Amino acid sequence: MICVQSAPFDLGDIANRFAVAQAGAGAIVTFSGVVRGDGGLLALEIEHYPAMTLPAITDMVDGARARFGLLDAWVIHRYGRLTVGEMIMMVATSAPHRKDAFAGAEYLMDYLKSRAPFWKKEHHRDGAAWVAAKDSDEALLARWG
Amino acid sequence: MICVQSAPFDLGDIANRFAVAQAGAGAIVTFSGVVRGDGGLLALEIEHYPAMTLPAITDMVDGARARFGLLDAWVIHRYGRLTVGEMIMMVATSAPHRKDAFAGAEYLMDYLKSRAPFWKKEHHRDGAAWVAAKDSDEALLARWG
Amino acid sequence: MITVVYFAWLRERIGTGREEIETQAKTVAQLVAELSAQDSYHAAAFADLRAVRVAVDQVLCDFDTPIAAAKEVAFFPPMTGG
Amino acid sequence: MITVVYFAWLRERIGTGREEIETQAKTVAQLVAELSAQDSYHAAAFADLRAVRVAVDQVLCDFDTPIAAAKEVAFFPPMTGG
Repeated sequence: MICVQSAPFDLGDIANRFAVAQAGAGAIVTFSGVVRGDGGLLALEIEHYPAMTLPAITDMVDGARARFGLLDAWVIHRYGRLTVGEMIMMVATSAPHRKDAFAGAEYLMDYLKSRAPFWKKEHHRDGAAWVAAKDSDEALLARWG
Repeated sequence: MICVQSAPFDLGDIANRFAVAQAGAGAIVTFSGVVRGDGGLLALEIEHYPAMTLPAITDMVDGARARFGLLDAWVIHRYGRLTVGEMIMMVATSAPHRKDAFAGAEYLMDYLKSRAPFWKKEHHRDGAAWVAAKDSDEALLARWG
Repeated sequence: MITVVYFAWLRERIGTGREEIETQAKTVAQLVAELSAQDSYHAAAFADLRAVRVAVDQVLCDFDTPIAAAKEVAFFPPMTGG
Repeated sequence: MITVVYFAWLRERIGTGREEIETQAKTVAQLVAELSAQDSYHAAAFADLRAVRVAVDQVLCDFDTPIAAAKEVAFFPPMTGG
């Protein structure tokens, strides 16, 4: 399941739905990203490229499944205006063993962060600014070769 | 929160309760371990050392929090008889950034697997046998130095 | 006719998220040169190409990529998802 | 008096999960030697010490650890949690 949506999602509900669908999995990992209120952030605005988003994420999920032998992987990513404390996105992965489930989730996160067509704009009391990509995120991506 | 219990737990419920408690976290990771039905397994029996279990896990959680700057970490581990498809245990970690939340969860899993006083016995149609510790699990633990 | 789309600060700087243009450009780089010559908004958006990423027909690529058969070229800053 | 506890196959092989014993042993290794001399069940359980782990008062340690002040010594196979 891949969902690109403006609506909120329920981590617990998705985690449980994912878990029951994973016959044969010994290991289930979830990651969720939350809007942090650092530096007086009021809200985050997420723009995306609708025609490209789903195909790009599908490629990442296919890549993660093949590379780590994942049994399944789900991705939910929101766009639009999000306030502090809201969940931005989540991934869930399953594999026979924990090492692959963890690696698959980290791989997906690194690709989503730097290669999925999303852009974040931070709104503060005194204005708004686009978030710059971080070198540290490119470094994390580079570890997958 | 650290729970050592025979009763089942609800991944989604715990994940949501963990998430709402994490003000300031940008990243939340959960891991859940599920009984796999490999090789005709009927049930898993988990024994533990009650006087040592909670102190040992508390040390691991304190170690993970200090080492990775986790905001919080929860561990739930079951004992007793579990059937195929049941969840054995879960961990949840939170941190400002994803790298630490992932590393904290992996660290806890590696320690729980090889240093928390739990022992698994596999019940098959034709008998039962204690699960042997794996060299691969010691290797995973060794990466934390 | 080719559709050119812009996202994030490129969209804001150029003042539109989408335009249809007639072009003889054979590569992304030639298209960028053509657009930059058009007005100061495009020129400003493309001033530092190290800060610009491109997708041709929704696939990430580089500035040497041919666009003869392309329907849509997208320009945007490095992604910040997740 | 010291309490000795056993888990998993050590418990099964020895036939009990807990015993209270009087001992002059100063270290875990000396305690193991005393117990092994007691009967064939203990001897079998401690036949290969590479397969045995020990905790003194609920803290993992090695066979050289002193037990003079200890209340509880636990023997068990390598853990298989998670």
